[in-house]
Amino acid sequence: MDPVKRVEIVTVAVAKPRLLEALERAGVPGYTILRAAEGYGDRGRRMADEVTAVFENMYVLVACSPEQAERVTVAVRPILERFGGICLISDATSIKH
Amino acid sequence: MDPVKRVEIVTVAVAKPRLLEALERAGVPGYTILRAAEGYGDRGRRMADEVTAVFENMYVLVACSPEQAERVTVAVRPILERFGGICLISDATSIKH
Amino acid sequence: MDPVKRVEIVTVAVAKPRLLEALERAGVPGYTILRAAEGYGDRGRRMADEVTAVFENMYVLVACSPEQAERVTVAVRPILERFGGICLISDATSIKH
Amino acid sequence: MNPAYLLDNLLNPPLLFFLLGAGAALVRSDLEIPQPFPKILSLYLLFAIGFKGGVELSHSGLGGQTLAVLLSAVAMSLVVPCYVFFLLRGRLGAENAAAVAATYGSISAVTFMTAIAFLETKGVPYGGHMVAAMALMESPAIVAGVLLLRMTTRAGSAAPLPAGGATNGIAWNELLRDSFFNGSVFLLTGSLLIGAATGDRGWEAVRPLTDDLFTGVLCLFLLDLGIVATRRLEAIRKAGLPAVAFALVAPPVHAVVAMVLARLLGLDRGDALLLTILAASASYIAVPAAMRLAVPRANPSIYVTMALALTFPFNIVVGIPLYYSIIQWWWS
Amino acid sequence: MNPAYLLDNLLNPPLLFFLLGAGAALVRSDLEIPQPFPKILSLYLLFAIGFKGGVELSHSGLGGQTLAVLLSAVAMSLVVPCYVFFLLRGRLGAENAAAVAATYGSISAVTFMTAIAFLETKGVPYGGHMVAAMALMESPAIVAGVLLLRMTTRAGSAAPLPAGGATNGIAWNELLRDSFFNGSVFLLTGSLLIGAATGDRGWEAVRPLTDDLFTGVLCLFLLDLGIVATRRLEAIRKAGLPAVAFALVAPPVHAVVAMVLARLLGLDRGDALLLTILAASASYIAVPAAMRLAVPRANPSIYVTMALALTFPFNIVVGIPLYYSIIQWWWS
Amino acid sequence: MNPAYLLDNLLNPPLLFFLLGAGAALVRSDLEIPQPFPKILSLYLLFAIGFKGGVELSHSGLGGQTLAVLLSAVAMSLVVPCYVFFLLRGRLGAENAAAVAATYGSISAVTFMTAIAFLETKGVPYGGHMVAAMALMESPAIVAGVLLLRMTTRAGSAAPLPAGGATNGIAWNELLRDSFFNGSVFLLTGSLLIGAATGDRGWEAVRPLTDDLFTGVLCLFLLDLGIVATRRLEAIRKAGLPAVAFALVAPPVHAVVAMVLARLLGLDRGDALLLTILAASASYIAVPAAMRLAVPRANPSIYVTMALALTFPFNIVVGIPLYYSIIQWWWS
Ligand SMILES: Nc1ncnc2c1ncn2[C@@H]1O[C@H](COP(=O)(O)O)[C@@H](O)[C@H]1O
Ligand SMILES: Nc1ncnc2c1ncn2[C@@H]1O[C@H](COP(=O)(O)O)[C@@H](O)[C@H]1O
Ligand SMILES: Nc1ncnc2c1ncn2[C@@H]1O[C@H](COP(=O)(O)O)[C@@H](O)[C@H]1O
Ligand code: NA
Ligand code: NA
Ligand code: NA
Repeated sequence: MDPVKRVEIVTVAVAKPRLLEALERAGVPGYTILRAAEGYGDRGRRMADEVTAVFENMYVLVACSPEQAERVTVAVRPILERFGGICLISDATSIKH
Repeated sequence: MDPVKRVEIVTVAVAKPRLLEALERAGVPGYTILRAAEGYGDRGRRMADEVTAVFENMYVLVACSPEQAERVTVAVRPILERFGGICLISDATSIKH
Repeated sequence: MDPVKRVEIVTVAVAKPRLLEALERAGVPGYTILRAAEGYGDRGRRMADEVTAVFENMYVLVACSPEQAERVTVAVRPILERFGGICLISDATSIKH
Repeated sequence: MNPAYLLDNLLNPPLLFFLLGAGAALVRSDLEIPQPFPKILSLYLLFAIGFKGGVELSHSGLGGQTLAVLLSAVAMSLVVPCYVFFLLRGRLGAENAAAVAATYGSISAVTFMTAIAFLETKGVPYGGHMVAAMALMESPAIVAGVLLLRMTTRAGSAAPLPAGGATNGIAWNELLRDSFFNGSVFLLTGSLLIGAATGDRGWEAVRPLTDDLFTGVLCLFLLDLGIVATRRLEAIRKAGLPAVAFALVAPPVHAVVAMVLARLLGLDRGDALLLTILAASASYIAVPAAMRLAVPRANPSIYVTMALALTFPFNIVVGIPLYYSIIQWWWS
Repeated sequence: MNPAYLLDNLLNPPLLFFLLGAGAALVRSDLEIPQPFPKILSLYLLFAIGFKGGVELSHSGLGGQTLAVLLSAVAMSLVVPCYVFFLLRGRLGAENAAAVAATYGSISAVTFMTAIAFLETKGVPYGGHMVAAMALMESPAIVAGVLLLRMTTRAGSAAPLPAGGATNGIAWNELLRDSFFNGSVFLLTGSLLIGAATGDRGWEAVRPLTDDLFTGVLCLFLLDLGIVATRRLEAIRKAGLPAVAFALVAPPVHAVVAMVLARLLGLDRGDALLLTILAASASYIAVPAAMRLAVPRANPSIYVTMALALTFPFNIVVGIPLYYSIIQWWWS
Repeated sequence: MNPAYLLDNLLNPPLLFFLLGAGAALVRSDLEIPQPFPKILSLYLLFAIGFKGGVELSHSGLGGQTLAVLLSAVAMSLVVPCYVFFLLRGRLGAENAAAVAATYGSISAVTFMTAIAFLETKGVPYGGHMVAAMALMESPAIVAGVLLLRMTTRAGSAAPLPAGGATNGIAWNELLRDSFFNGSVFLLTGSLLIGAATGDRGWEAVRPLTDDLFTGVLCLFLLDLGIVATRRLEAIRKAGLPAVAFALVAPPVHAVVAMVLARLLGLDRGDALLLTILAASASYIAVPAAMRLAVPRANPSIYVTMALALTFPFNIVVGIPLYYSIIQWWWS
């Protein structure tokens, strides 16, 4: 039962390659991605109803150490600035790592 | 790094228009929706295998201020009473908002 | 507003029947499943792009009491050992249960 | 029943794929048609049958007999909910009785299509107006079910409000939208109208999709329904004996009523079978979608299980050949 | 305009399904084509039209006129973005102007296909090289839009970098990938080349899928676009009057320019209509996908709304019959 | 090898779409067939080929030669895993060797279908029982792979238990379910039986879907496989040289063995090619799904990469024309 940081990121689905690269740079041990997310935020409604992924978001969950979480926030910030979205950090305990 | 409330709601997918209206009334700054959720609860199993969305749930994530979270719970309660589901509130920090 | 444990599990989608059985044994009051999850972890990349569910993960959320959460971690551990994945436990308050 | 028809029916690919799906669910195979493909197959089938019906309607027009059939269909979809509601209210409770009433007043488009596939293998003709009859039977039953519930449960009770905001009246707005603008009703009606408007020229353009592929796609859809219906069977215990009994007895009873009507209206055998199947079948697509919103306290494990796991298999395996045997014997 | 064409067009199933979808969105029906099926329909249509164009190209080959058409098409897709960018920069801001410029320099494959369906109902022939022209018009417009923006906004500004890492130059790498290897451009071009390489033998093998089903699938896709485009209409207020005006005035203006070109090149009526529709239409699939990455600060509620909710319906409801009337009158 | 066959094969649309997909992945285009459509395409192909094989079987019946072919097929699917397991156990470890053994004992339905498309362009006939042979080869290989592993790794070791609860025996229950009731095996076998039962009448009803569209859909599926297989290539380094070598050497070796068998059984050229391709191909759909559960410690990056990224492209690009050249020369 180790304490970990839960990092959650929501941003546009088209930014996936960039986001994965950022997570890799931050050295996280793993991540999970859920696509086909709809949403609403500062940049208006994203209905995920397009014939392309233009208006589609993705949800990413990362469980990692506090230092890795720190690095993730740094790596992710420019992506959120360019494409919009949120990044939340919370605490959890993990039964595997 | 601002403290925020994470509000998570799971309810039937057909209630989406009502739920979005409730979130709007509560004045939240944004939300993210994942559809095609299966589940189990007091009202039995929802297998999301129907040809309609009748047995399908959706998962909604809202990051907002404590006051907004308060208003969300008030607005969401009648929906959960009618259609079933859960609403969880937890703490996080956000690198945007 | 009752305190609850949020248990999150990510593992391979093909293990769904086993996982549900484990949750049932643990006596949880409900759960929510999101399928079609991609991911990365100790066992490499799972792109969810196969024609079968071999490389697909699922995300499961359970809100329950601390004792139930304890039982879930016990029941889930062998599944994670066989198939890989993570299990996170965090705190939340629930407006239903 | 003429056993040849039962056998004929059993050698129909759509039915066999339904049984294959049921078998997959029984042996717990991991075979499944992944979502949202079943939804798309169902949209396709409504699009195809609607268009075809519309084109045939553009040939025949709306004669006196046609109007009489349409009227009878609507009448049945209003009368059935009334008797069902009062019959079952004591046993299932008002909400569940209302949902079951709407379910059995309405129709199952897939059962109808399976009956058409059955007629086509026998070369028996039928009229496009029967598709119009089907389209007309979905909404009235929904409205009837909700109104029966509202009229019999008085204000002050925790009666289900169709609308989020409505205080104690009926939210007509939402009720009409959920019943008449329901996705499947809308697509079926719209395709019917477009088919009627574009006639043969439109038909030529879409025929390879809507007609040639129809039976094959129906096979895939019934494969999925076989899996889903069989999985639902486990919920039967919760539904209770009265519900199970009703789900198996109502189809032949409604079928006989429809046959009498068909005889009185002087319908041909093909149209008679289709009217019979409309009466005998129960909705598990349009009605549940509407009930989920309008009567959320009704338990879908009861009304969907009845329609999908009992009435539907009964009709496509036994009902269609049985009803057709009777019609053959009666009409001759 | 010859009103017969407008009526003919209005009795075309694809257009009627577009209107049905629009109606569903207006009455807030829950009808929808669930994701990712619309994406798959769009891949199918690109695959089918590309293959067909390639096969026809394998018959006709690349003659002098063909090359002239292709060159004109590329030229239009480069010239249009330039004038649009400078016209709208003051009103919409540089980023939005660049995105709109690329949008209108590029083309809408679905509008093109609807025009082909229109020609086919009238039995008017057209050449496979028009599909090649379409394939060639997508990427240059994207590159032009991005370059215009980069050249007019100097370093030091918070200018949009096409690349995550690029410091102040243009990330050519990513720009070219996003414009030329964009999924829809890639599939269309690839199918065209495969069609051209395999010719009639390949065509026979895939014709039932790519040709016979084409119009039917187009109906389903337009049903979805009707829903989506109508929902987008609510964003029009945010787009502002200049954007709305441009979205409705640009199509006929670009159409007339294309007709003049078509006349000069001596094209037949069918090819003339298709060149006209390429010029008059605006992209809401390939260009937004590229702009989202290359110019993320541009607001898709502006450029997608213009192309999808205004220009597209205008072209398929009024534009196609209008342009064809003019061509008929002019060419005779 | 007769170079004309290689060229013929290269001008086949399905193969070209595979290469197009590979190209898209190489240039990092964002082209993809969104999930779950690839799964649905694969279900469609199994449904179609199974039905067709069943109908043809209903014509030919089960003669002596047919039974001999079926027996040989099953024998190969049992013998191959044995030698593969012992050959690779030292290099890849027991779990991975077992998974690779099952993979190569089993078959690739898509390779088989590509071979059928190849035969059809040449007008070479083949028998429906070859589809039955394919259906019969999937499950035994899975069972063999798991049994080999269980029999060679003793209790007390951290041996993979097929079942969650089984203590130290083999969970036969789950093993048989995962191998014989596996979704794709179940659908293929079920469609075969339905095709055999309904014969020509059933065939007429579903032919537009199952036959006419077959090649076109195969193109789309191979487009997806081209993308996915090429992406998997990056995992090759992890798989290691022995795995790579085996994935490229095994197909021609198994092919030659099958040709000898085919000659002994007196098969015609078409059936001979199909038996050869069954032996030479490796499973990346049914077997991985079963291995994931039965031998979860085996690394799918090894066995799926071998089958999908190496053996499959080898067979469809080079193998089919190569094997057919040899058969042509040998049989003449
Ligand atoms: N407060 C929030 N809570 C949950 N999701 C959000 C929130 N704000 C933004 N998002 C998600 O991030 C996406 C982009 O946000 P934005 O850039 O603010 O438009 C939205 O479409 C939502 O899916
Ligand atoms: N304890 C729980 N944990 C996670 N999800 C739940 C829980 N209870 C209910 N749900 C979700 O909410 C849906 C409706 O719940 P209910 O109304 O209790 O049947 C279920 O189908 C689940 O998806
Ligand atoms: N640190 C992590 N954070 C989020 N998801 C993870 C993490 N580690 C593993 N996962 C998920 O669990 C799956 C299996 O993990 P593994 O067995 O470590 O390969 C991965 O494909 C991810 O979807
Ligand atoms: Na009925
Ligand atoms: Na244009
Ligand atoms: Na093999």
